Amino acid sequence: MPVRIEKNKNLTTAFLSGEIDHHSSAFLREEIDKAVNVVMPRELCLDFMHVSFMDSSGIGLVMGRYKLMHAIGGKLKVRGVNASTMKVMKLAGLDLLAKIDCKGEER
Amino acid sequence: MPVRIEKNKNLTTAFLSGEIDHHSSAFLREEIDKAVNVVMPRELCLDFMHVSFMDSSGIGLVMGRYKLMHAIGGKLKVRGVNASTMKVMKLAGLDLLAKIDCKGEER
Amino acid sequence: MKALNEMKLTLESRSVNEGYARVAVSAFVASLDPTVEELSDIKTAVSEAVTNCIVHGYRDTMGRIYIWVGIFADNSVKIRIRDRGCGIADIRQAMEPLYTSQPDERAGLGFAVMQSFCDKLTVRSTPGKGTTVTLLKKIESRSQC
Amino acid sequence: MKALNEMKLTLESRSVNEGYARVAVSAFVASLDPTVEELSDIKTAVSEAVTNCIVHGYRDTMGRIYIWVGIFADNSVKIRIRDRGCGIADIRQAMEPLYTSQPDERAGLGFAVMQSFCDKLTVRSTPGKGTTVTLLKKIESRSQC
Ligand SMILES: Nc1ncnc2c1ncn2[C@@H]1O[C@H](COP(=O)(O)OP(=O)(O)O)[C@@H](O)[C@H]1O
Ligand SMILES: Nc1ncnc2c1ncn2[C@@H]1O[C@H](COP(=O)(O)OP(=O)(O)O)[C@@H](O)[C@H]1O
Repeated sequence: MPVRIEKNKNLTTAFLSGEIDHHSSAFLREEIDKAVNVVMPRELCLDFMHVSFMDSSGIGLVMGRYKLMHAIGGKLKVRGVNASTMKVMKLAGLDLLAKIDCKGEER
Repeated sequence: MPVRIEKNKNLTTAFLSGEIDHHSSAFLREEIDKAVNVVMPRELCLDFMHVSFMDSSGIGLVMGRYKLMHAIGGKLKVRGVNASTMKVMKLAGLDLLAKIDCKGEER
Repeated sequence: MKALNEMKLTLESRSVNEGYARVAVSAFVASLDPTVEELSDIKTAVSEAVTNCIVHGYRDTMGRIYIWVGIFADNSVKIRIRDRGCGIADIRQAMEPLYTSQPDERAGLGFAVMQSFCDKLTVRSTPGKGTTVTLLKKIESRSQC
Repeated sequence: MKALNEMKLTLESRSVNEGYARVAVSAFVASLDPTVEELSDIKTAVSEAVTNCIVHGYRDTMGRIYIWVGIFADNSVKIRIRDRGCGIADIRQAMEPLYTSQPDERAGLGFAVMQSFCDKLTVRSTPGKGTTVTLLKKIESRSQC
């Protein structure tokens, strides 16, 4: 479960890939928070384009990043979410917290 | 494990696909023999292009078709065999019985 | 009703096995020819149940996770996931959406996901003895369509 | 040597489970990052051993197949496949290439394939009690290259 992070003051993007579960999410959380704490971006984007699976462990990941961005006065965006991951996010009401773009919606 | 058979007096070709094991080979044997007994072709070609797996059950399949073609005075050709299937065929000495073309070799 | 086919799988409570459990169960269920969505529902529910054995049931200890899968003639799958861990004292509370005993790490939505992604969820638990989660999912037979 | 990770799988002796056993074992071994060839060797050897339980061990009866897989720190995999079927009276003869007790259907190459596709093959059997086949395969760690 690798992650590539494009750091930028205006918009920092974390390109997630593979499967997000309890096993992989601790590492992701750490990597993203490290980057955010250094850059302090105005907006953080979590890119799910190459995420093939996510269970409720991923909810904690998104929720935690929402709180972190809120704490530093920034915004969170989620994009490239596939149908099954969207189902999990909706169940958690994440669509009420952050802007979520589904796969195919974004250019 | 479906099979499509192109029936022709000169050359009858069985396009195998999927995984060849004990579970799937009985059906394949039946279908091919039915066609051969009707057409009585001069040559039978077993096309492995879309076979992803084969164990020693497949050896029986090829060997049996070799004997059948021999009995009706025809020839057997095997083509489109991938590396791992070739390994199994070589272990059985099938390359000494029939002409075997590997994947990529044939046009 | 007797299962048409069944399997039993025992895994250790290592987090690396969460992904394996998903693959092993969904590959077994594949013979019912489920849709992509049905298969992904099953993977997600299994992932929640197995993760709970590791994260809650055995917590900082190592134990075994017992998985049983049965496929039935009415095109349904029954999946039983069992641990011999700490157990749950108050099942009703545990199953409430957003309730979690580990608020720093977990969202408290595992049971909610299992419930909404399956047709039936049963939880049995004895404190100190362990927990058994049973998931039932009907597969819409595509050949019937 | 203790396994880094291990799993136990019990299947019924239905031929449809031959394919499932291959998937279940190879997905478990995938954590060692084997090459495509190594993985396909393992699949083939497992397929032979499981097929033998079904075709020979249980023949026209139904029984259970017990699979154990262990992954070791030296990057090797041990796979044990066991049935409680009829057993083998003469193991030496059974292991000879081209020997088969069912010449109409089988090629007599199952053990030969297991032997040449794995690094070690052990067969233990008691007539009337069952047969245990143990396969050992070393995985060349690609990270060491
Ligand atoms: N297998 C288990 N063993 C012990 N406790 C469990 C088990 N599964 C669930 N629980 C308890 O139920 C609570 C709710 O579980 P769940 O809805 O999956 O949320 P989460 O896993 O995010 O905490 C857990 O926080 C835990 O206290
Ligand atoms: N699990 C088993 N139980 C009983 N007999 C077995 C078992 N495995 C192998 N045998 C015996 O050993 C013989 C050789 O096996 P093998 O080399 O796999 O060839 P094949 O399966 O093609 O017959 C079989 O024909 C059978 O008589």
